[in-house]
Amino acid sequence: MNHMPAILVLAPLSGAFFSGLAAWIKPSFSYYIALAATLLSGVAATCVLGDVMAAGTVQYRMAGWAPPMGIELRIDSLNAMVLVLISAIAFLNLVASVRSVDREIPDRAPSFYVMYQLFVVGLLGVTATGDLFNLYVLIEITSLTSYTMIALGEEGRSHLAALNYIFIGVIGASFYLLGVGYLYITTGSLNMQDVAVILKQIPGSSSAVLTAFVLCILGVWIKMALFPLHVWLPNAYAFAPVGFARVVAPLMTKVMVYVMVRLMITVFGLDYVFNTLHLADIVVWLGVIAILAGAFMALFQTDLRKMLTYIIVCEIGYMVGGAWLGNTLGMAGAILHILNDALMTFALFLALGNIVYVRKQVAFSNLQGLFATMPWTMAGLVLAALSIIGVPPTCGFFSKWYLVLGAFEAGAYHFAAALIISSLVCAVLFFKVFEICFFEPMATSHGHHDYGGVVMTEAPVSMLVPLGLVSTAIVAAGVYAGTIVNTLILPFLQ
Amino acid sequence: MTELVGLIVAKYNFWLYIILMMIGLYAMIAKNNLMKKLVGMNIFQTAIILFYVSIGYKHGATLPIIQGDHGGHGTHGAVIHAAEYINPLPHVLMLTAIVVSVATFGVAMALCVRVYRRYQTLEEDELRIRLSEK
Amino acid sequence: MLWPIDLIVLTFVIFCAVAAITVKDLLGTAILFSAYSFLMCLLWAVMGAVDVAFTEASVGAGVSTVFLVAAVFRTSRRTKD
Amino acid sequence: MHIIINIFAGAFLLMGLVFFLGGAVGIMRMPDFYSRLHPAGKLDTLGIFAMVAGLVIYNFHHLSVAMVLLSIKMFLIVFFVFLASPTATHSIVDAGMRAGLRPWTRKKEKES
Amino acid sequence: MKFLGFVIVCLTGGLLLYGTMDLPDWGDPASPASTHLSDYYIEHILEETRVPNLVTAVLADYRGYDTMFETAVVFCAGLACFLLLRDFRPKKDRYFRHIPTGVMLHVKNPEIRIIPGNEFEHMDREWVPSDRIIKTVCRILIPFIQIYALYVVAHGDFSPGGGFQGGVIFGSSLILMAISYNLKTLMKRVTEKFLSIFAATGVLIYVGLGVLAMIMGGRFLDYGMLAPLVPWDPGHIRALGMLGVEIGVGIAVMAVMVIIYVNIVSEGRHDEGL
Amino acid sequence: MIYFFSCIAVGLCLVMILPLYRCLMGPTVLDRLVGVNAIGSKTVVLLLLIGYLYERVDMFVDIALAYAFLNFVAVLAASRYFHKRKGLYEESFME
Amino acid sequence: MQTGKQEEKRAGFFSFIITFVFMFATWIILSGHFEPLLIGLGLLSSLAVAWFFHDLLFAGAGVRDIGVFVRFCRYMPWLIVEIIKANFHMLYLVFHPRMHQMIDPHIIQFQAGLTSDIAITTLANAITLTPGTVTITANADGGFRVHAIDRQSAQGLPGEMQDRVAHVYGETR
Repeated sequence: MNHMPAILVLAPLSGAFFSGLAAWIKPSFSYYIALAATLLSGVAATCVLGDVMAAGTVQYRMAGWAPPMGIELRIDSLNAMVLVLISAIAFLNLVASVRSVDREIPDRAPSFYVMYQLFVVGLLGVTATGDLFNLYVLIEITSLTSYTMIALGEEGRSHLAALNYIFIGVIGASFYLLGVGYLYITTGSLNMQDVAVILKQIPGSSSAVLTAFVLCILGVWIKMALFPLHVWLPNAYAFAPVGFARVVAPLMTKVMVYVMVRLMITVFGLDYVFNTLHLADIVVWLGVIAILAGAFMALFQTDLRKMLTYIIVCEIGYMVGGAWLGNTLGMAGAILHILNDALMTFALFLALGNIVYVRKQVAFSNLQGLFATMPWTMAGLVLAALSIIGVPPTCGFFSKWYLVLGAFEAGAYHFAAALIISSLVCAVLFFKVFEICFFEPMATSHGHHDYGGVVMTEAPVSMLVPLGLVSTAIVAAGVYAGTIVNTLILPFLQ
Repeated sequence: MTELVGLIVAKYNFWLYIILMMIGLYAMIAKNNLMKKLVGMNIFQTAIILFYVSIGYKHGATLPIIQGDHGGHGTHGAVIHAAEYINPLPHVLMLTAIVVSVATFGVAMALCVRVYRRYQTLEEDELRIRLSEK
Repeated sequence: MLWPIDLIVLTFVIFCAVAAITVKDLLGTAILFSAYSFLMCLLWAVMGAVDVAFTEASVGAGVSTVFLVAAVFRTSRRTKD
Repeated sequence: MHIIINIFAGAFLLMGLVFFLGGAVGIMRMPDFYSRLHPAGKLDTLGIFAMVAGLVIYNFHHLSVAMVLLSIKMFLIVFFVFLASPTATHSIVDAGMRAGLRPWTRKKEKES
Repeated sequence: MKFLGFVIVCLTGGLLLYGTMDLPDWGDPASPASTHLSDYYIEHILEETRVPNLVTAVLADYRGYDTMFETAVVFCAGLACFLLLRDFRPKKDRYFRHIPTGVMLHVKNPEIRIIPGNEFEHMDREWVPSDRIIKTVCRILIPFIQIYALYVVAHGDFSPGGGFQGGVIFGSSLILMAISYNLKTLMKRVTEKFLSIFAATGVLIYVGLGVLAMIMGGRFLDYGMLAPLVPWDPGHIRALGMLGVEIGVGIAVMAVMVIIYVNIVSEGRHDEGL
Repeated sequence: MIYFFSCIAVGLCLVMILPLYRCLMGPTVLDRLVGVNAIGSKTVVLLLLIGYLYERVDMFVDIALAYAFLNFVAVLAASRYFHKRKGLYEESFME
Repeated sequence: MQTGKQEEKRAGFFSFIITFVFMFATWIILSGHFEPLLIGLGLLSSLAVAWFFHDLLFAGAGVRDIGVFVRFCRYMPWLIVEIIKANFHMLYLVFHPRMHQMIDPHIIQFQAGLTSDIAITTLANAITLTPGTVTITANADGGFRVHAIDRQSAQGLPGEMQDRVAHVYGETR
């Protein structure tokens, strides 16, 4: 019997409680337990990915009950990819955060690691599960941990941001729960596959099913911060402690995009979404607005961190719009962009974390001379920025390429235009940042007139190695983009 | 007209749950006080629970606890008719949802206490003024 | 013969909810919220969801109210709306 | 036999209902907070007692060990309420005193 | 904001009203929700698990995976309250009472150390003597509440209740102790370390049972596989597994409720409270 | 007799209106507390009566018992607030 | 000193046993199942509760006196009769159309000659339950403040009731 899908989730879960207990013996134990647990879950995820590529969908029946009665974990090529992504990023961030957590929350570091593992459990569980209600519970775990960890940041403002996030997040999760309720009352089942089978027999004009769909999607949109519903995101991510912002920014929204794709494809069926409902045009427009709004709001920020959060809002527009284009290319582009965007955002936030570690503040006025003092970090930042802009050898280019192709195929030229405009805006943004970092001298601002030589104040190695690995992954994902699409995404979509 | 009345009477539980839910949602969005918002949040979640429990209800059925077999020694051939018992699944889901809601409530209240400790107020507009001052 | 109880209690619950969010005193909110939870528990008992009723009785009426009162104790009772 | 049990049970239940009604009306009609507590604290306690007694009498229809235990369990509620309700009342009164609520008196009524 | 709220409420309400039109009537026994899965559960649970309380059976066995995460959520809430509120810094203003004379001392200087002991007693600013009647009644009631809570945990299979409810009631009995005496009495009895270890252990019992089933050759949480380990009627093994799980949940919930209460009511200082 | 029980139950529900009124409209917080206490004691009996209506009273006794406990705890906590923070009016009626 | 400690220990053990018996009896009443598993669980939980909280239930005086229980049981019926009488009086007041003229709330104070916590609590609760009176405070030295609804109810205090309570706990002067 293959237990890998269960171990995937269980390793960080039991790791969390063990590190909570171990902290009473020696606080530093909890970090090592967390490291081991995430590594184990990464290994399990890789094994599952191998199984999926070899033998197709992997199922794991919890407690041994057959699917509609019990809960099953159902992993196909789409979630296998996301699972590997999550566990890898979680592990790398854990490696990187040992120093920054010690600096930011020194007295509560063990609790932070416990929380962190629970957060990872939530993300992995959301991705792996095949049950609609289980998804809700795991979303709540993820949200609860992120509320807490966001509130660990800057005193005062981060609490308000977290409180705001709680209110909006609860509305989102409750909408999703309500949608599941409407689905349950019309189908009588909670298993995704089973619901999909029953839904096919229900006439398409049922208002209950429509309500269920709208509520579920609305809930997920709130959680992923699509443009008009994004109000919680910038503050929450900007005031969170860096060690957590680095993992929540790339993963949380992407996992929610995954949930949306899963609901659209597996539960309701693309046929229902695009042929019975006529919402696709509106949603693509929403995506366009999100892209443009995110990009332009990013222009007006004077803080690197705030700017990056608005770029996340912009990227969500890519994925939502792409998924709703209504053709395979657009969907493939959106799914590929989940992977790529997670990598790019992670690289950006890792670099940001390094800068914060050295400079404390990341307002633009505080970034002078970074290229000289932190060359490695800036190299990673440049690579990630190029990827966000969409320069060919990096992965960002390829997902945008698919999205643009999909947009042309669907005749959604406004979407293609928005993509290109946002790329330009991102280019402007990042060159503005690079200009500050490269050209402006730093000495005057710090008050000591030491023009003689530049002192290297690079971040510690434990923070540079993950950045290097992710930068490599960005290039690799770009180089092998065709392979990923052909072996993982397209078979799933057909 | 009679159809409408029939519709209203047959589903009055659902209509009332919608009213309750809208009260909660309105409180969450429009109220100025953070604690009030929290209470609104709880009302909102309770309304959802009400909806689920209403799904599970069956006329003429009894509790989802099998009768007359306290030791659990098997059924002894007595056939259990599904129509006699209320649907247990929504109850299970709602137990989980209540637990989740109380957990969220606790965390939110801890945050409220922290916010009050820092800013000495719980009113949103005053908080906004305090934030813009600094 | 349970529907009249159900209907009456539902009406009460709605009144309690409206009052809980309109009363101009947070301690009053806490107390009305506890009444709300009590009635909610009753409602679920009427609908045959004993386990849910039990949970609501213990959580909503007992622990949540105490938490709310504790939070009000540590913050303030003042509210403008 | 059954008729007698039913009559007794019904009488007790009705008595309990009357007590509860008295408590409720008292809570409505009494002039101030302190005097409101009198009906609330006492009549409700006795109302619970009467009602549970009525229900226990009704239990005699099916006499068995389980039923007897159940009846004792129901009386456990009464025992509990007898212990807790006066204490809760006392606690509320004490709270009112400490909060500085003035008691309503006859003289005040005349003055105003 | 009020207007925006009103608009959103109207839109959502309209959507829900529209969706509710098509729902089956309230309490309709033939609705899909009451026929597809629920029929299977009602008809098969007793013979498959020997547990008469269907809700407990579905909660702890068929959907045990959910419940595990539910417990994790509770744990998470407790940890969150600890992380957000716990304050180890010494307080600026402290109040002491000189026990023999009853004089209150207000110490503003954090340098001055007064060791609470026979002579001095640590006091709160809004200290009131705990009420005698309430104290006595609570003293009598608390053991009964506790035995009742344990009863609820143990009888989750037969009657409503279970680990969660029992845990909450046990926790509220401890809270009652903190209310009727004072917070320090409670914290002397159940220390913070004890509580946090309990919270983690409770969930670990749950996960551990599941992993044990995995080691014995079943799926995760498949209690049926535990039969060789327990010298008991193998038909009841699922019920026993559920009992074990409920105990774990109860322990975790009890500890977490107390943690949340204590942290909120004392702003994380664990010295004074309601 | 079941019919009689349900009549009594509905009667109790109607009786509950008066404490509920006190609870909603009560001039001071403590009046509300009195109302909640009264509602709680009525609900205990109502739960038992619902048990008889379902003919499964053994299941409802537990809830009623827990209910009585927790009502006590809630009322005690709320009144304890005033033992510690004395002013009943000082904060609530500002502006 | 040694004997005092031993005495304390013995009292602790005694209260442990009594608590355990009480708890187990409560468990049996609550449970109603007589299977070995549940009885075993009941024993375990009664042990746990008795172990951790045995100092709560019987902390005050009069623990070792079994007679207290007997006298308390004799006192109960009298109390219930009193309560019922009080309640009919209350009912009469509540439903009387001119209630506002009939009631005359006032606060009375008196000194009760009781010392132990449990006795004071019993008296206070009995006062709260019987004729239109509610205990406001009870001091450590037995001073009571009572809120009475009318003159008639206030007359009886602190009369027979106090004597009976004192008799129950063996505190007759």
